[in-house]
Amino acid sequence: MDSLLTTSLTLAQDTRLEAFAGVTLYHYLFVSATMFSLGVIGFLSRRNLIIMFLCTEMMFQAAGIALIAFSRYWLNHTGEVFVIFVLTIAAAEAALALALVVYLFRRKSTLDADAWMELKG
Amino acid sequence: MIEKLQIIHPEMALFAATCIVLLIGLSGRSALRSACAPLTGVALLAAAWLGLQSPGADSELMQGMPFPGLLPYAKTLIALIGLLILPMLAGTVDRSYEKAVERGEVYNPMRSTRGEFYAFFMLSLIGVMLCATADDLIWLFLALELTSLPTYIMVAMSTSRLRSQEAGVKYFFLGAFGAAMFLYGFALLYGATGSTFLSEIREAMAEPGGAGPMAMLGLVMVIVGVSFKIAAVPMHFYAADVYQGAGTTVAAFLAFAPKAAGFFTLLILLGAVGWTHGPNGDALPPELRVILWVIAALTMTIGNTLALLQTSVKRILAYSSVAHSGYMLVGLIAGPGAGSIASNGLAAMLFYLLCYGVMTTGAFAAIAALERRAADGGREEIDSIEDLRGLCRVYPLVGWSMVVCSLSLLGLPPLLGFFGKLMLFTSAISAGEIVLVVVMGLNSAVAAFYYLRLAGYPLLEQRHDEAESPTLTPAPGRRLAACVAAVGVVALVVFISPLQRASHEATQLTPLPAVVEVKPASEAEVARR
Amino acid sequence: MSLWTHIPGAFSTLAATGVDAGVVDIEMGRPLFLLIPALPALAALLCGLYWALGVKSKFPAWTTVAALAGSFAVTLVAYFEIAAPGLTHVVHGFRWINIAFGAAGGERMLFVADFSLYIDSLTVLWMLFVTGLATLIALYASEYMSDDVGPGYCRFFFAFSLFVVAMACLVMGDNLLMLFLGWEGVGLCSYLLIGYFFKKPSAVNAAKKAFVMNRIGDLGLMIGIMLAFLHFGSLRYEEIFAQVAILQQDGGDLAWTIKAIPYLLLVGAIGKSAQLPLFTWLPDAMEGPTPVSALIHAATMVTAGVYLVARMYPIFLLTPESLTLVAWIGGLTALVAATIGMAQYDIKRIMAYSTVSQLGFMFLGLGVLTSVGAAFHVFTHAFFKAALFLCCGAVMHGFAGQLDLRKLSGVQFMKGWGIVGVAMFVGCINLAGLPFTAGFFSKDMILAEAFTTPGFTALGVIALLTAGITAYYTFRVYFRVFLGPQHFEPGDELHGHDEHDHDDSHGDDGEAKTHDDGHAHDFHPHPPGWAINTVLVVLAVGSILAALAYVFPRETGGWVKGLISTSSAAGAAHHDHEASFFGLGDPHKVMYYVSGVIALVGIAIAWWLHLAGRTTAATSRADAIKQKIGPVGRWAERKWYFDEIYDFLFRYPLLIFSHIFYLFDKLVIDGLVDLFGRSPRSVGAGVRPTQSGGLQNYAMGMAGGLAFIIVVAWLVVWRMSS
Amino acid sequence: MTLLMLILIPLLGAAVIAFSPERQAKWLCLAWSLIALGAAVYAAFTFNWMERTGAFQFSASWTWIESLGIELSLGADSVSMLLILLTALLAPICALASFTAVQERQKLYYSTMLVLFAAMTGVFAARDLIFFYLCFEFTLAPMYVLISQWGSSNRKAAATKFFLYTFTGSIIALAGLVYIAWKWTQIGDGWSFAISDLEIAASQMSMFEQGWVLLALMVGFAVKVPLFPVHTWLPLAHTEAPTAGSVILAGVLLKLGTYAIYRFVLPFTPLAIQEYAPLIAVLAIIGIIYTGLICWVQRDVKKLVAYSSVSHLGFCVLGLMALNTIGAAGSVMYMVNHGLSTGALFLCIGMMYERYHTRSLDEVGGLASRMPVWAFFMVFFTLASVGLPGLNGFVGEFMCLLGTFQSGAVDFPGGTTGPLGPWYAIAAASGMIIAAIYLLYMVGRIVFGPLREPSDHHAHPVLPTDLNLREIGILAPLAVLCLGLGVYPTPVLRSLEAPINRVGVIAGFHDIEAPGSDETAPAHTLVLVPEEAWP
Repeated sequence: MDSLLTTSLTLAQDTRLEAFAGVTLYHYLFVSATMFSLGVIGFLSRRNLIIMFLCTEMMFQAAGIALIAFSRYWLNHTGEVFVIFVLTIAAAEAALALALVVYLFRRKSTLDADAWMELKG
Repeated sequence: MIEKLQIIHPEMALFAATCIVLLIGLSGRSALRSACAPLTGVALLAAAWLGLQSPGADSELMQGMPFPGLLPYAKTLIALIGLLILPMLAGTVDRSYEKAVERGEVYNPMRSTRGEFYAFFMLSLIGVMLCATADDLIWLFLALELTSLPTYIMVAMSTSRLRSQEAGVKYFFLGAFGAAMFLYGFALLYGATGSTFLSEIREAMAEPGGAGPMAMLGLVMVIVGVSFKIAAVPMHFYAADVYQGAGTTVAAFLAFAPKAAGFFTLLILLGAVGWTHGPNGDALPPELRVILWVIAALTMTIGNTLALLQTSVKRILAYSSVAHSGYMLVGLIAGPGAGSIASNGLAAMLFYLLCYGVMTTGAFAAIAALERRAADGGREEIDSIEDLRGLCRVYPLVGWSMVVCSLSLLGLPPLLGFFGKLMLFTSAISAGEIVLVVVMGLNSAVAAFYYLRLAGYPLLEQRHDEAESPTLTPAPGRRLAACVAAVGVVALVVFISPLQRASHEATQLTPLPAVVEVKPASEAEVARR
Repeated sequence: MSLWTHIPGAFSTLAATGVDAGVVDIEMGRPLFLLIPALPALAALLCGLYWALGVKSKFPAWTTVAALAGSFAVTLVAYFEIAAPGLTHVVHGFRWINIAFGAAGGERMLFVADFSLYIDSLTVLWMLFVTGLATLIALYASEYMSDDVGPGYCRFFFAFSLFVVAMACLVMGDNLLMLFLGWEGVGLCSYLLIGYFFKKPSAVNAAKKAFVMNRIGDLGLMIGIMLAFLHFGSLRYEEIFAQVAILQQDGGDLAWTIKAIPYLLLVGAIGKSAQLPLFTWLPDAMEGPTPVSALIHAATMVTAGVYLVARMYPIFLLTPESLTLVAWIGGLTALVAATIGMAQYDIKRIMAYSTVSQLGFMFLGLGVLTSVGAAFHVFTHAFFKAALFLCCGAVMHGFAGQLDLRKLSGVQFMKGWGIVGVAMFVGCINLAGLPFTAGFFSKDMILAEAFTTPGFTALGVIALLTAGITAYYTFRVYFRVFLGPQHFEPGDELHGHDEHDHDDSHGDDGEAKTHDDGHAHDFHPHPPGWAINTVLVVLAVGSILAALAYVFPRETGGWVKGLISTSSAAGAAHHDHEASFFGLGDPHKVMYYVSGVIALVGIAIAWWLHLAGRTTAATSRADAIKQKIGPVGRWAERKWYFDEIYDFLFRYPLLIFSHIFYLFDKLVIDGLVDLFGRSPRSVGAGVRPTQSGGLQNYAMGMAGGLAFIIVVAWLVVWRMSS
Repeated sequence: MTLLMLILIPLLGAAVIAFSPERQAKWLCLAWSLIALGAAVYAAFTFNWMERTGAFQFSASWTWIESLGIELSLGADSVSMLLILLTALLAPICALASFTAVQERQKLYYSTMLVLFAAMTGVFAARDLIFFYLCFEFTLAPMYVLISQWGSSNRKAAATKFFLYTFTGSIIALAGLVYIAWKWTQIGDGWSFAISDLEIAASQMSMFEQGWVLLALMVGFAVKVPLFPVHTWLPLAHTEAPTAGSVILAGVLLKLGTYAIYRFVLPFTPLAIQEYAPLIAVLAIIGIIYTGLICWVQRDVKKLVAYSSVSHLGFCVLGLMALNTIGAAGSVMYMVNHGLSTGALFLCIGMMYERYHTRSLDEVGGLASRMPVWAFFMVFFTLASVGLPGLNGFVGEFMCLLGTFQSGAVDFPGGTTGPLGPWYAIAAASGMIIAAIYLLYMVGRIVFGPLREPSDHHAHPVLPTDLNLREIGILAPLAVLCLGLGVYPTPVLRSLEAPINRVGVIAGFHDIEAPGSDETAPAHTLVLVPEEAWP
């Protein structure tokens, strides 16, 4: 595994994509990690439930990016398959989330996450 | 290929029932609608029976799985605990609506949620079973999500009060947050090993240097992410709020199903890493061991200490659920041991899961069986510990069930919980985790305080005001569940040996060729079987 | 019949040490002698039964008298069979405490403390006067306690009989543990009888004080017993004496353990015999009924200390320094108690201090190696002091509890009091040591020995001085109470009557009611009846006749000497005192004159101060002297503040410690426990803010937790790699 | 089977009571406890007290949890049998003592009590560590119920403290016990919790391990005893408990701790105990003196007796720490004796409390003139507690002290090996004086002195002023036993030799040879056998 992190193996095995020749696994992982972190930060800082949910989606997709990158790195399709399932789940969650949000909005007429603080202690 | 489906026969049975229940839940005939629960029961029974028939360690199909013998135990356990929870569910949703219909209101399928509720219940159980069945990270991910997603809805719909919605929103959002964590961990794990097949991951890890930083980071993230399912530190925050907000019956379900899913996940994943590291070659890799150690210790301590301060029974049980996760982690840390049953921490964990399932379901069922006058004049489920006063005298069955289950949760011999803890003790001491055992012991003592309250209020206190005191709900199934659980807590003591043997067989780790040399004792043990 | 068989040799300890039979020839005694303790035990049982059945007659008294008389008769048999021929017999009763253990050497040993009797002349001597006096005093008490007929009467005689049982165990036990059984048993009976009037707080306190102070002594005794066992591997006299005999023959350095034994036993003896510094309980013990004071606190129980030293004399003789200590303790106690006795007004207390003082004489005698003198003094003292107490009791009984010598006068010549007066006189001359009385001879033996033993002259002087003081205060009582103008004031209590349970006493006394509000004008003293008079006569005659025991039989140098010389206390035989005393010839003869003169001088002073020209009961010439010497008299009256000093030194500090400990226990120890118990709650309360209910706060916690755990994992990796 | 019956009879009784009418509960409880007592007496008569190898009798074993090596294994030597008899004796006494005192929820009360007695019997009969522990721990629950349901004003806190304190301690002890069992897996075949196996396993432990195991075990058992400084739960629990609860607590429950020390600490940590016995002994001695003095300043008579229990049990632990036969035998005697005399004292206090509703020494006093029969018993049992020779307390106390005294004095004929010595005994013996001070203080105030009754005192609606026949019937057997054991303890002591020898050989009391089996002795009780035939 050290080799993975120490050699700057080019992901763009296909030399036709010259534009990506310098792009390594690292870059993808970096993007992925950044997205994940942004998702976390967004989740923690935004008040609106919908936006918070979108942030979790962003975290999911960060994982998706990493999966695709690894898939390419390992030259198998497992990661890509995984991503498809992730997308499916994300869609399911989105449906659930929106249903829930609508339901909540009906009850309290607000989407502020801090409106729900009755239970504590 | 078709014979491979044997592995998921129980799931298939449940899924078929799910589809039917979804349909008949919409039926205009109330008799048909009310068949949802019995049908679910039949399906669970079938699943339990099929679970017993699942391919075991001797089956061709299971070769290559880390725990080839896991399926029969896991699936039967899940189905049976589901069967125990099922009677409680009656009346959780639609009760008032069904009454209205009886009074003559025109039935509107769009308003009925009964079918969905039972369907979600079964779907979630399917998810748990699939977790135990998984041989692939993708499968595992899907199974975990399948476990969780229905429960989000169950929580939100369990009562019509705002609290349930609050619980739902917290549970869902934090759940998604946690799911993202373990998903990312899966991605890293895949990245480190190049495969999502657990058997291949296992081989990769067993190679020298296989368990590198990225794999470890991935595992750590998975562990933390899955901690959400088992309500362990640092992902335990939601537990109390959600349990309290959710209807009691759903809370009971939450206390068991996601936890079981989480522990099966951890079992399988850590099985892929193997307890072949450490200085003596009989432990997890040190970094994993240490973080699990920290998580276990903190989980017990925080769960128990927070429970001390509560007056809401559901919150107490929620924090107790947190604490029990900590106990079970001890078994996971101890690992499979050197062959004998009592040294097998994984078996101890699975056995404890069984004990915990029975005990906690009993306790939840006892409080679910009661209701009191709400502020708005209707009836609501009880929550405050004050409502338990003098229960044994008024409703002896419910009261004594509460007492017995609380004492068992406390770990008082000769009840079931004690033997669960004892096996954790023996395995942890075999693994040399003496400090952890002491921490666990002290935590049990701390926990004794609030369990004593839970047992003492029904048995020893007196009711203040008869008019304001809780009465039984019209759903007899809840009483039944409580009694069955209480009887189980007492009676299963007789069957501890076969149960532990089963859990031992379920946790036989397939040795890796490379590992064999490190663990001669284990090899000898396996060879003898 | 196995119970009656002698202990087979295999069972006794230390068969391996090869000790032969020892200095005395020991045989199996007849089981008959077990009746000596058994008869009183039966009586005690019966009295208990009477109590349970609610007997309201003098049945308990007659039962007790009969049993004790039987006991006395058996003792007489023992005298003729065993003591008179100078034999030693062991009678095996039953196995009390037996257990086998492995000694350090590896052999299997048996710890034996059986209920067996060791009967030699010393034992018999003691038991003769114990059972004899007990019989007489029980007879006396049958009348004295007659106001209490009913539950109290049963209780009294129960304890009385039990006392004799315990005393028999003490004196006749064949091992130290049985001695301890009796030792504590007499302490118990003393406790019960001092506290007989249990409604009086002073009686209850006195009883408690007696028991506790005795326990202090008992502690020493117990440690001594354990040390003896450690050293000798046995508690049986037979074996101890055999080993001591060997040690004596071998000479050489003694182990510290054996040197410490006599001192520890002495502590026990001091407690029981009310010697310095543990004497303060005895005067307070006068709260008990007078027969009790006579029997227990004058004649018998308090001499147990003397008995212990005499019985274990061989061990004391191994460490002569211990005997020096015995002598000094005895001499000083004698003096201190006598000085206090001079200043008291309560006649029973005077007698109590005189008892302490006389016990001091006995210790002195033991210390200066005249165990014969000590034993003889015990013997004579038992008679005359019993007589004195019983006379005081008769007075007290007759004058409604009046004991203040300033409020009684001329009793001798009141109607019906003649016998009491005469008996009192006989007792007084004995105590004062008037020539040719028994007390005179026995005291002389000790005095002479004190003067002639090198290094003890100072003690001799002290003792002589004490003898003078004794004569003074003895006759002070006699002159004030029995002679002079006739006058009396009744006491403020009628003993017994106020002890009746008011709830169930409606039936039995119209008479008592008149007594209750009785004042001097309608009070008539009631003189003693036949039982009291009989007993007083017997005792007075006995006191006089006891002098004969000094002389006859001639061949053994007196009866007591003959008895002692065949017992283990015969240690003094080794000691040859000087044939000359200040160049005046046989010291005993010299001492006759010296002490006779001293006694007469004391009596004369008493006459001058308390009788000559006295016209009232309350005042005398002595008062002027008391005025002159100022506070000293008051100090003496207040017992030289011993009680206060003890309270200050021991009781209050202990009490303060107790309070401190209790506070410490509640606050610190239990506080720590509670703190510990609350700490989980505090942790919970500390963690609780994290459960704020805010969704994003939770998410923050989760993300932070993830980060934390990653850091932990990284730290582990980093630590492993470095 | 006999022992199993002894455990099952009370349990069955409890079940019967649970399903019978409330009014019959007390009679049923009495009947069942008498049956249990009868069975125990029968067992005592068939028991061979003369067994010279210290072997366990009535041994029976049923496989229970094979996977953990746990068996339902029973057996008794004379130490166990004595304590079982004590337990069985106290059962009817406690039942009778509650006839008028307990009016509420009688079914629960009497069945709880019988369950408790079953559990306590189980502790003494267990030959399997887990079965022992199971009974040991389970006693907490019924006792908790007894205290917190029928106790005095502060009962909840007291019961909780009792439960949590002892539970905490014993769970640590469990860790130690499991560690020894694990040690067995290293030398034996698989897991076993049979005590006989673990005695072997324990000998394989290093000094270091034994030290820690000793600590763990003592944490658990010292709390139960209770040893200074972990005693504070006891005065509270005693004060708040109902009379029968106090009797059980003092009579048997505390003995579970000392019994466990005797049965487990000594044989399981033979090296460490030699090393640390002085330390434990010092704690015991501090407890004797310190709590003794505390007794002296109590105003609540029950609390006074409760503290005195702490003080007394110090002797018991001290005797065990002497690590020689006399000390251990004395300690066992002390367990029985303390159970009888202190239990009886609590009964007396309970009878007074029932009539006066106060236990304060400031409010009542001089009751001898009101209740002479009661006063007799009170004084009698106080004297037994004080350790008056001729009564039972003395035998145990003296032997504990003597054992301590001779322990380690190897140069003397009466000495044995051992870690203590005369100074320990002398320090502890000062407790004799203190006991006299505080117990006579108590008697002096409450029994003797001028009559004091609470101003609002009314006659009890049912009970007479003095004791009734039932109450006398409760106390009289105890008094007879106190006297009997004080006057003729030898048969009991002789029967203790062999089991103590057995433990001693394992625990390395070096004063003991291996018990010989060649000594032939006639069967059955010593009392019935001529003395010549005694070993």
